[in-house]
Amino acid sequence: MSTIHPITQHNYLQYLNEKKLMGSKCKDCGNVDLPARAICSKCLSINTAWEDMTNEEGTLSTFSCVHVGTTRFVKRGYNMKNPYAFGVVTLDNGAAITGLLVGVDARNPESINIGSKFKVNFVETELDEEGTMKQVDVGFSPV
Amino acid sequence: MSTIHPITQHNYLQYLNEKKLMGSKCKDCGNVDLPARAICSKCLSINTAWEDMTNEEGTLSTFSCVHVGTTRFVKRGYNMKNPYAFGVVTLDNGAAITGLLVGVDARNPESINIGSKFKVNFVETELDEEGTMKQVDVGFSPV
Amino acid sequence: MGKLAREVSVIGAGISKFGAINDKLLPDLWVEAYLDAVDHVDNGIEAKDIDGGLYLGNFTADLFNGQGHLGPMMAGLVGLTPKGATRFEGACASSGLAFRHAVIAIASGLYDVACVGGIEKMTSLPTAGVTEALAAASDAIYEARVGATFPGLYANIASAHFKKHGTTKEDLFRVAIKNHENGSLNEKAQMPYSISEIMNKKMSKIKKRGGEVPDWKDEFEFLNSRSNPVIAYPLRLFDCSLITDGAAVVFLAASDVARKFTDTPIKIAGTGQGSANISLHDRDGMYTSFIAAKTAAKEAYAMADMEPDDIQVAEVHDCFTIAELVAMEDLGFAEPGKAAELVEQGETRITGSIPINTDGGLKSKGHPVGATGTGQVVEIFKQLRGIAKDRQVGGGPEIGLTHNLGGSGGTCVVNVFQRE
Amino acid sequence: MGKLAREVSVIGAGISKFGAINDKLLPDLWVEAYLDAVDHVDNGIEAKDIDGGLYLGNFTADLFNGQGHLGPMMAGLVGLTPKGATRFEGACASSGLAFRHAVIAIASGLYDVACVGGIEKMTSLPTAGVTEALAAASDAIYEARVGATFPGLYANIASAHFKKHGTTKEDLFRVAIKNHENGSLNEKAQMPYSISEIMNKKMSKIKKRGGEVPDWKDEFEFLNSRSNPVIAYPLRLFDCSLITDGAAVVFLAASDVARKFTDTPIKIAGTGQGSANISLHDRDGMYTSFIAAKTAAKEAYAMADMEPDDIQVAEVHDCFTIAELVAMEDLGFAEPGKAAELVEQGETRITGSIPINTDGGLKSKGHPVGATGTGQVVEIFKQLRGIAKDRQVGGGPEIGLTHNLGGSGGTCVVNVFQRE
Ligand SMILES: [Zn+2]
Ligand SMILES: [Zn+2]
Repeated sequence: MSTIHPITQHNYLQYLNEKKLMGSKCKDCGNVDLPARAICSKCLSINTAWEDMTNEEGTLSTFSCVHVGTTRFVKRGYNMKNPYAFGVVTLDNGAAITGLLVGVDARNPESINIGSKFKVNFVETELDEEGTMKQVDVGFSPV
Repeated sequence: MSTIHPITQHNYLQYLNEKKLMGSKCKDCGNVDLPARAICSKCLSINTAWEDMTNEEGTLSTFSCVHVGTTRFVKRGYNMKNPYAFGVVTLDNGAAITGLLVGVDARNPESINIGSKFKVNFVETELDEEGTMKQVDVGFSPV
Repeated sequence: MGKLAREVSVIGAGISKFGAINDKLLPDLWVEAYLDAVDHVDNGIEAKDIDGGLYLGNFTADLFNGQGHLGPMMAGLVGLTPKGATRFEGACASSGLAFRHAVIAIASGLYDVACVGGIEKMTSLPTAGVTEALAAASDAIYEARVGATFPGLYANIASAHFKKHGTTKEDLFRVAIKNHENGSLNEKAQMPYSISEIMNKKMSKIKKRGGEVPDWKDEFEFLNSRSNPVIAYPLRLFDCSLITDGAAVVFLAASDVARKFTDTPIKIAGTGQGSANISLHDRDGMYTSFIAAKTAAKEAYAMADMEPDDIQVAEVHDCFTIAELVAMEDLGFAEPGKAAELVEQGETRITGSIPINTDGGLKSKGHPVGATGTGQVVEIFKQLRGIAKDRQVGGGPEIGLTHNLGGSGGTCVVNVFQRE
Repeated sequence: MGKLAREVSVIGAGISKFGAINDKLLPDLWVEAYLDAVDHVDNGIEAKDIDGGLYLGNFTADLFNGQGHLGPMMAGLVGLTPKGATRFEGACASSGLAFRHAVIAIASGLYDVACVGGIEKMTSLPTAGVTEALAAASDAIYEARVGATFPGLYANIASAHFKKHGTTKEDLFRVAIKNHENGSLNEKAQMPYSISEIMNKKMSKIKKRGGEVPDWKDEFEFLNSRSNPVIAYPLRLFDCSLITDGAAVVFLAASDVARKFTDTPIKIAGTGQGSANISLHDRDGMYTSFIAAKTAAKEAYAMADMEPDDIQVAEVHDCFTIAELVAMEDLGFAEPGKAAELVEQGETRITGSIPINTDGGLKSKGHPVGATGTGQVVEIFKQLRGIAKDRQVGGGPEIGLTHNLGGSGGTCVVNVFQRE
């Protein structure tokens, strides 16, 4: 697989668009990276392979509820009174990634707890009005 | 005038929008700069004053006829078969500036001669469809 | 890690007015700061003295103003062409990088004198455009695409800090109150008002309009009210720095030639730089401190042969109030989680034991991102020279520090200064 | 202007495939070039050896990819964090600047080893977007607003050169023919075909379609035809370099530690940098040569204690064919107006007396603007090491030069290299 589908950020995003969260695992030291890395972040070996993390669960490491969002989120209807939440989730295998938090009450941030369990829940956005171009991003929902 | 209307690029552009080509003249060494400069480019004195160059004539120092233009010019209808010309004109007072060449045959570049006489001829562009927002740029036409 | 082969000093420094400067473009801000710096070189300086040319920090005039290649553009306006002119970019630490590399170039023996500048004009774009441009300092794909804004990223840091150390929103309010108090004494600041002044103005305005005047009994009640809305929980409006136009300039000279220009050069005793993966999630679970800052601080202290305790005045990168607390902890002014106590005890005020952001910081002075690192050096220059006017730290401080952070901690430059 | 306090050498260099690389993003191009450079360090190199961190050149990922702050981003991917990571920008001379400042940093005594990189991914935008992004390297207000494109600006230079020196379009064609001939020998080149190959392909294609096959009797007739359309008079399509994705990496070490890594370090004998006002009109009537290049060359030659005649192989910045002629004149390889003669006589071919752009140059190898300066060093490293394969200059050249120009001449970096 590695020769026909090398570990690149390009391919990581291709996988993501197919709703696969693909990290990498180092065959030398066992370290996991997410997004996948061609060079292991721990021992710098290039002996790394794709590792499917789509079905991993994890815990919320930190988060924010955003009232003044990026243009893309503002266009999607988020505003001062309708915030969205994003944060970092650390998977049980040790890899961590930033994602949108779905299924939480971003208006009530005290209800969102660092340390609670989350699982992968991809967020799909239509990039054009016809809905033919889609973009999938990393999201998490409470377990 | 210098305290109420300091030599800034902001003010230079304000003047330009009123179809005034404003350079500066150094009171210490007599050097002229275009666009106007707060600090004389020759002796670095800050003792400079606005100098109206709107009615100066000059000679063409160099030029090109552009077939693949900037987005703004492409939108205005210029293309491979309909090029526009721009170049550097050196005014008789010694200051030089880049401008669009109007009233020349850009399809026939051999007809445009370095060394020939040009005079200021501002180019006005409507920035919106209603024509309420206008931008004036430096242009030159043959004398 | 070596020492510098040759000592380098600041011989002059100046700054433009910070703010939303509608009647000045990039070149105009630049000329204003440059001339102010020239005015602050005791025995004068001319372009011909500056053999090292220009080291310029700018985050992204590309996105803010459609203009790249600022190095030679700015050099030409002040007579530094055809000497070398280089632009440095490290997000909000851009001119910190420019400063550091100018120091290194002089230390290398190649040059004797150099000009360092920082510049950013952010208010040409509407706020949404500014948010988009700033997103380019985070990871555009892995952070911005899932909704990360800069306030949002620092809010993540705040959430983690709250959880780990029990930090509270009131702890953050105290940073804002202190910095606005300092900024009210700085005529170049964008928002030179104390929070209580701002609160009282707000009340007068409501009164004038005939509305129901809120009964805020102090700044804390004001900062806890809807007049200080949440931008990215737990950060509110007054936790965020400003969107600013501005420029700053510093002249450097090898210490062996510095006295030609001034009798009181300010020596760069130590300089350090660090980096980190730009995504928060990519930092081995470290969300409440910045490895880039710790690395830079360690290097700067080691080169200066100093400890945190030796620092008498510091400029730290308070792009958000939480960032000032983290900076204090990363710099060793406080143990992890203990910075808020120092702030509460007043130790970081101008009259305290370790005055921080005497010029108002990014919070009140303003944060033209590419100019911030150089702007910090301008303030330390003034403090160590004793020319900081109403905000002068007492007792004639001799040792100061600057801490300039890029993005959400991807880049950091720390410098230690000493009056010779 | 001093000498460097400490000698610095190139100990390894590598490059990614250049081209329109659709299946690689910025980080992927970067990792490819980095690993290629590691492969070219004889005794191996690891991140822990690189105490100086990363010096990265990039023109504007801000505009091309919506991503700034590339220094720490790229450093993290190859294990260089938390060491210093700095991005340099000087339009098309961005990684020339990064290279030079890494040399200076090692010379200062601060570091022993550093990684220099250059990167640009330009093909993510449509051509109109690329034109707009590149315009940020000219003066956005005084040049781009009146219609200046980059081909247009270099066309102005060509028009002036034609007028002053009698240079002709055929003189320019010869530069393109020579560079494509060289590039056809470079497996990393974006367009590794000679002009006659390209012409023959074109004829076959027309034949296959059943069209009337043109009777071009040689490359000159082809280049004079409508198949080589005017982009900006007098420059045609084949006078312009390419729109390219690519990255390049060079490892530097203080000469006193270089032999730990290789028995054949390539010493930086001289380095120079110059600048100019970025607008053509703002250069005192000098349109046929670049003051920034002359300044940089003078400094580099002086530091190396060498003359133009000493150079045995050179990489010069041929963003347009006219730029190669001007570079030859600015570098002193030919008197003003006489470069075209040298080209016509074949002296700049791989077999000539002063081979230029043996890798195909920006014209055939490609021009990922921020990677170009480092890419030039990669080629000189290979030539002086004798590992340039089919395009190796004979006789074992020992002295080489790189000339990296930014914008329409606002920035220039010139380096002289010598095999030790
Ligand atoms: Zn590993
Ligand atoms: Zn003068």
